[in-house]
Amino acid sequence: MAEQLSGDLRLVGLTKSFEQFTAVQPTDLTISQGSFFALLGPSGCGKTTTLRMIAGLEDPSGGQILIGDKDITSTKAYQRNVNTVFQSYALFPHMTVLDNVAFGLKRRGDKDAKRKAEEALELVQLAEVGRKKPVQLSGGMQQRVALARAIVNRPDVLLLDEPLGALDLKLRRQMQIELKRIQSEVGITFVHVTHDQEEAMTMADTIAVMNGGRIEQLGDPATLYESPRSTFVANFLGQSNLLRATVTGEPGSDGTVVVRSHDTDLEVSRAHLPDGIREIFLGMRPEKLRLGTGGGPNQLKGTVSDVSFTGVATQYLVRMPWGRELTVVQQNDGSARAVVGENVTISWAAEHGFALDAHQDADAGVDTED
Amino acid sequence: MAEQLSGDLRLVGLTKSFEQFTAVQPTDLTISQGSFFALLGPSGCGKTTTLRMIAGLEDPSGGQILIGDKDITSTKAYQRNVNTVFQSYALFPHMTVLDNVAFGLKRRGDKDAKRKAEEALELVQLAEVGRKKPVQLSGGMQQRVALARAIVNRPDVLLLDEPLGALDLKLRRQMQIELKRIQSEVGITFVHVTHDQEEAMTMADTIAVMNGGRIEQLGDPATLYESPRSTFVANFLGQSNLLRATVTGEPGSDGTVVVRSHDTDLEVSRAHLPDGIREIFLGMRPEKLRLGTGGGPNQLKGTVSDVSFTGVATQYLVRMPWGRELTVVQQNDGSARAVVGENVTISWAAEHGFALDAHQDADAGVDTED
Amino acid sequence: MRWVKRHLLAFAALAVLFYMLIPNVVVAIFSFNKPRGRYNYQWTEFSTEAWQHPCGTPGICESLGLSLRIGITASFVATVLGTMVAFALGRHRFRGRAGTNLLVFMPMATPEVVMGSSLLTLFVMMGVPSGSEAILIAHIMFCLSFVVVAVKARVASLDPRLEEAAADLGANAVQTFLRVTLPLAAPGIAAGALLAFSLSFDDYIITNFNASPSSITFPMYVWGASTRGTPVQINVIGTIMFLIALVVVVGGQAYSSRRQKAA
Amino acid sequence: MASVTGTAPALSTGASAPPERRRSNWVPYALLLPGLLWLFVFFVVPMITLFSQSLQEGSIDEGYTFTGNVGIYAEALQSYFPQLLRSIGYAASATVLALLLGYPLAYFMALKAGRWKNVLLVLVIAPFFTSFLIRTLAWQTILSDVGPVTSFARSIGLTNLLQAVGLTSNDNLMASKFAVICGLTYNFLPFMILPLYASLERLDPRLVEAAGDLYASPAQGFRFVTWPLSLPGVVAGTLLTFIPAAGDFINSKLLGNTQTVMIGQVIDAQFLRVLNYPLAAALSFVLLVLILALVMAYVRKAGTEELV
Amino acid sequence: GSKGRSPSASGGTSASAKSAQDMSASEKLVNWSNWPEYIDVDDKTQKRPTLEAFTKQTGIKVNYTEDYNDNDEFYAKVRPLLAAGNDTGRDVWCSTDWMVARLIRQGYVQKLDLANIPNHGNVEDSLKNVEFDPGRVYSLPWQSGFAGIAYNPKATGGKKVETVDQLLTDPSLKGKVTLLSEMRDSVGLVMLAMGKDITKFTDADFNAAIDEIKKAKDAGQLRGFTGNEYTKPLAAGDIAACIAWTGDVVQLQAENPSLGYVLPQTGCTLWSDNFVIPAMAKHKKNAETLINYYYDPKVMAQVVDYVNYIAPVKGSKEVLVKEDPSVAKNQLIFPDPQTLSRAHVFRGLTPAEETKYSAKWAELTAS
Ligand SMILES: Nc1ncnc2c1ncn2[C@@H]1O[C@H](COP(=O)(O)OP(=O)(O)OP(=O)(O)O)[C@@H](O)[C@H]1O
Ligand SMILES: Nc1ncnc2c1ncn2[C@@H]1O[C@H](COP(=O)(O)OP(=O)(O)OP(=O)(O)O)[C@@H](O)[C@H]1O
Ligand SMILES: NCCCCNCCCN
Ligand SMILES: [Mg+2]
Ligand SMILES: [Mg+2]
Repeated sequence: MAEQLSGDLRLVGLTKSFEQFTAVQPTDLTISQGSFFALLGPSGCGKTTTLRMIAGLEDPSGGQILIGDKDITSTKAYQRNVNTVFQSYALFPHMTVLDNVAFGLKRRGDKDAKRKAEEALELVQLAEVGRKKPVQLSGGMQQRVALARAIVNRPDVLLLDEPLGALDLKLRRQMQIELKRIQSEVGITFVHVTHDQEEAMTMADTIAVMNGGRIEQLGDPATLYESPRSTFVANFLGQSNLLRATVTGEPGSDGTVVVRSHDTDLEVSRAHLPDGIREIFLGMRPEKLRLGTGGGPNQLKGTVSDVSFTGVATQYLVRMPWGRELTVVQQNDGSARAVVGENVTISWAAEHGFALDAHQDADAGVDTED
Repeated sequence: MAEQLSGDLRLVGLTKSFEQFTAVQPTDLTISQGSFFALLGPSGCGKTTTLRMIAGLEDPSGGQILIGDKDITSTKAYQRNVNTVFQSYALFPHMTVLDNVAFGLKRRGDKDAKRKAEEALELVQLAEVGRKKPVQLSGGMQQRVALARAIVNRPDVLLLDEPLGALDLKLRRQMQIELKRIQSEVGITFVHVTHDQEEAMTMADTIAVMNGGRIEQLGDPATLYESPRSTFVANFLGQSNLLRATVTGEPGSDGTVVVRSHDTDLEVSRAHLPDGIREIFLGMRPEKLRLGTGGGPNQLKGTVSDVSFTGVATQYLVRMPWGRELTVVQQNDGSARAVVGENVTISWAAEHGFALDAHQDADAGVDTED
Repeated sequence: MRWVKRHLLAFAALAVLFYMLIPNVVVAIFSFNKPRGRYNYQWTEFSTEAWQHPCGTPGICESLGLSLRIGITASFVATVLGTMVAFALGRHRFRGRAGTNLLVFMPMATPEVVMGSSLLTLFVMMGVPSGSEAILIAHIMFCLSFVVVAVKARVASLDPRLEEAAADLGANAVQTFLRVTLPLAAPGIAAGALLAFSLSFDDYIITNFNASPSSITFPMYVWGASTRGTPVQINVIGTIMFLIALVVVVGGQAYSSRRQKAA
Repeated sequence: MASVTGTAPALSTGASAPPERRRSNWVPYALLLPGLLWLFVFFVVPMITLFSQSLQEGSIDEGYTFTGNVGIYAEALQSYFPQLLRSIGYAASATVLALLLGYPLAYFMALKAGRWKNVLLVLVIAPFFTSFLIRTLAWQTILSDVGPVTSFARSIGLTNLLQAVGLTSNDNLMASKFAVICGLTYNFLPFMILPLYASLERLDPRLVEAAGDLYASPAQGFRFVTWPLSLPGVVAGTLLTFIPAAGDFINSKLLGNTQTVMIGQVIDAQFLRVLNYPLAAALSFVLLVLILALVMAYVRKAGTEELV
Repeated sequence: GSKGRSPSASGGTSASAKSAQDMSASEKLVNWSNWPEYIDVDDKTQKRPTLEAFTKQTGIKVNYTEDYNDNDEFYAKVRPLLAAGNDTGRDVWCSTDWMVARLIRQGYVQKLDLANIPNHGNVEDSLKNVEFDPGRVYSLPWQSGFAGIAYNPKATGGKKVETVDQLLTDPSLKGKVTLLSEMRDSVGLVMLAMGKDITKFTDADFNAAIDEIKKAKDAGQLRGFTGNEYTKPLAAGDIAACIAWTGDVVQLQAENPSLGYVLPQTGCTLWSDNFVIPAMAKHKKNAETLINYYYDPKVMAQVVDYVNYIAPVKGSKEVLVKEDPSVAKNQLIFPDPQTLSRAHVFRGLTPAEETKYSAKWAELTAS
């Protein structure tokens, strides 16, 4: 049991159905050893279920789970070299923090459990609270204890189920940094579930966006953000402005294609346009839009309907003549600000637009609440 | 009781001590009628205590509370024309949503309670759940019920104690927009407690930053953000880079003063330098710093030690020759990105720096956890 | 075999439940017996005679009536007094908490024989005659502690912020109590009252110490009858009470779950 | 009715002190007054009377006079030590048995029964309403020497086994140690199950999963997580079973023989047959103090501070 | 009660019983406590014919309660009330001889107004002048009977049980024997079996008998000491053999003819249970009317025909010879001199003896 049969984590056709309902569609996925992998998606999309199958807390309805070459599909939870940081922390309330952390080691008969547990607490900077009970700690501290309790076992894979979900923004940012640090120090595979896209983007090497039990898109954060392949990903991972448009021209020599939207000709990179599609959504990220004409060949005119200051940046809503509002984010770097009611021109570069098949719901992934 | 003696909310020397401990230092504050006021500060700084005194749930140890000209200091909670949206929602679990909302009106013998409650539920877009029990609603819906339950009474002042604290990021942003909308529709005074600075900045007309029972600074969001008057405010409200520096020159004709930090001459607007102080912290907001020389007269060289992509922007940590890291945020507007290990120059405009008295803790407000 | 192993716990649980219910089953079966002699210990013949005349034995329904009256009165008074104490303990800080807790706990830690006999000594000394008043006093006394404990558990878990919310919404102290506190504590109070009733209705030992010939409660009647041969009617009434309890409890459950689900 | 289980936290671990209220300070006292007065007049005063009774001497015919005769306690202990010991022994056995039987049922109800939960709960509570005398008399019928149960026990050799281990004295089941302990177990089982159920129902199943995730086998998960977290229920249940069982005499009277007499039976007889009031009172106090001492020691050991 | 004195105080010898205002005229009611299975019952209707007839005849309703299961137990129940000078709620009950002696001594029972009991002269001559109540001033017998040995062959495996020795030592009866908690019957039978004379025994004789019983108890021979509640388990077979009262067993034999009953060769006890009227009884006159009613030989015959005890009323045998000859012939009900010679009356005890012996007996039976 103690042998470290480490290797990539592989899910092969993994699926899970509850009575009437399929929570996880057959999924194939390889997560390379030592990487930080994030699973992102709206509530109920099957993230926790996937994690629980990997941990052995839920029996898959089909498919296999492998670590390296070893098939662990039918191994019992307590025999798997996988640990979980639960969203609820699930710290044992009747044990001290130290006993919580030493729990896994003791179950494996590790003679050195206490010392190792103390080291793990040091790693999460909680050496001094070992004697306390979990209730005596703040949420952030509890979260770190849960982390230490999992990490101390040096599992092949560490599963983190929204471990920061209950923390407030400031503490959350701090913990994100800490998690990254710990991952790079101990070098085990992290599978991190969250529905905070910013968290996923700052932390993960690879992100999988899940929707309705399927992985909708997989890739590194920047690729996913800059080139979403569905309206769902475009809306769920950050904000997007989507304009309905029709491809009117052929690719030009500069690698751009002309599309027509609301009686305006706009350009989009050929590379960002899926083949053989004429009806598209033209998408632009808010921070790619410029107020003014300096941004590129694409220009739209509108009226500022809302300005909101967020410190680092200011967010503008600009109403288009056809009624829809576009969101523009502009860094507060000292450049001039627009005011509500002002008529402005919005512009962007052709390579910053992306095109999506228009045969889907433009609002998918916008509102994640049901 | 039903008369609407509306007016500004005024706290005069309001203070609260618990046995050994003063939770709220004597505080003077005027919140003008119909404004959206945010109370911001770290955990334990006295925000809830202040709110509870205004609501009448806590007896002040000293001072007065007035609405308009009426002194309500010794009025009982149930006699005040003030309502609260509790952080925990505190919905009555044994009543339907509609009964919850109608509760306050019924206590005042309003004949029209039911109709008004239904209207209030419509306002928060929950008309269809009136018959349900609170447990059957999601967190976001419960929060809106709590809001409706308070608003329906048309109080002079509405107190909101971290009403969004328990929501996840996406839902939170949605609710912020809704709150703003409601406030502008009903036009009553909102006093909103939060420790999410971004929330405070996007929503409030005026922000008060509290620290250790005192209001440390008061003003509109942009002023507070751009011109913090203490390291605490600088660090708590957004991020700041603070450099220890000494004023070496006299104000130049262009309105700037030269200061020296780590053997480099830097410029700062005269307007941003408090009088008569020579030892200062020179502060710059991360988004005001540019990678490259284009940003202004102030230039520092360093090495990129970390790059993190957040979608809208990228955050760089740049290590200075003297070891400290500066944070730079750059909008992902298509401009070139730096990579880890790259030697870069950081520059910023003189008017974007602010100077603080160096006789304080540079890290005050950075870590809000105790 | 694996199936058996997987359901081992269920089997164990059902076996225990069987153990708990078997006497009731036997009582119910023998309620349809038609004993040959005066003793109902051996199955002889099926008959619904006792069911048709549940009061067909002298004294039985009088004693049942007395037990019900005492049970209802005692549980009512104990519930009122106990709820007040529980509110004080669960909602207030005051000097003498520990002493109060101890005073409430002691009757639960005192064997019934001791309680019954000490009360008898006191009543005799004070010239309180034995009889239903004495029984009532005793029942209220020992039910009180159980009510306190049941209600206190509930009251302590109430969120005090709900009461603040009520005040914030313009409810004065009385309204807050009636509209918020009381309804929220109601399940605990109901549980306490139910427990008190069942304890009072079922008590033999303490009752026996303080009863007079004109105050034969149902358990005393059963005891007396057992020395001479229990009439079938006792089984009938035992079974009826069991069924009533099932209906009351199931009904309560259904009611509260329907309220919870309320469209 | 899940709420009956409210008794559970009852004797359980320290509920945090309630928040300070802004009410005037007389309110709690006003709330306490009627209830505590009742308890004082009808519990404390009789206890004092009883205690004074134990220190009197005389005879039923001549009357009793207070002499401060503490010797009676020595006499009580000396004469009835075996019965005292036996009561504790039977009560302890019944408590352990009730725990062993009650735990699986409570566990099943709380965590595995799903929608059957309420039905089971009802079935546990409903027998309360059939007089427990009737039910104990039913045991007489069930275990009757000439009944099918005893015949069956004989045929599978159970009676021989019970006789061999000294739980019965002949080839019957009734009128034996065995029958008394079974009766006690049966009678107080609901008092064990309800608090256990209440504490197990509060158990977060995710903690058990977490233990499995941390390499604890199901047995270890129970040993290190489920069991310790259900301790408040175990403590409350064992107290609610042990205390009344130790003072009970109905079971030993109806199901036992002359070798199984418990202390409650002695006290009952001394009060209600023999009329040796001082001895009866002294025995009552010995029993009370013994139970209190055991409860205190147990509660301290189990780490529960606030009793109620 | 005065300080330091128990509520039980009072007593002393020959106190006189207090009487309450007699409500007999206004409340046509009498409260009678009696032993179980001690009155005639119509097995079909569960009604009590002689009682109903009494009510019809006199208009006096009878609250008949079978709560007298054992002398000591019943005494303990009423004593606190009597001692405090309270009404016991009963107007009349039937106590065994020695208990009547105690009640008279304590002043807890009232003198009968014989003017209200014209039939009192019907009492059997042998019972007219008893040691504890010379001239029957306080009491009149209700029924007499023997204590002998009963057994259920179903439970003994067909074996007869005819001696006290068998009861106490036969291993095949281990744990299936009960004795009576009534000291005079149990100890009496054992002393007789040991060859002692229970009309004039000594401390040593008494102690020897106690030791004998204790030995049996410690050996696990005894299932229990019972009041009148032995009847059901005896009939069911849960008790194999026991000391029992005649009438009870004769009644049981009607349903279980196989039940055995013997008056041991070594001797048996003879006793009577007697009507007494307690102090403070509210319906004394009605009680006396009731006693008078039962002292009518025809009524008594009807009772005896059912309960099968020995009638204390002259002329009842004659009635039964006509109506139910089988009963009239039963030696247990109308014993001939030969049977009677086997029966003995436990001698009266001085208060000191009574205290001493009861304590010993209690220590044995109540633990
Ligand atoms: N035991 C179960 N029985 C039936 N359905 C279940 C069960 N567990 C989960 N589901 C369903 O499976 C779906 C996926 O659930 P899962 O918990 O994996 O979602 P999630 O992505 O983790 O959501 P969240 O972000 O809210 O935690 C949901 O629709 C849920 O209702
Ligand atoms: N009833 C009380 N008795 C003693 N101290 C109290 C009491 N209530 C609050 N305090 C203390 O007063 C201080 C301010 O508390 P308060 O609840 O107002 O903080 P806050 O700003 O709302 O914090 P948070 O953001 O965590 O809600 C804290 O140090 C707290 O411990
Ligand atoms: N079933 C009536 C029994 C009456 C017995 N009387 C007891 C006399 C004791 N010597
Ligand atoms: Mg989840
Ligand atoms: Mg607060």
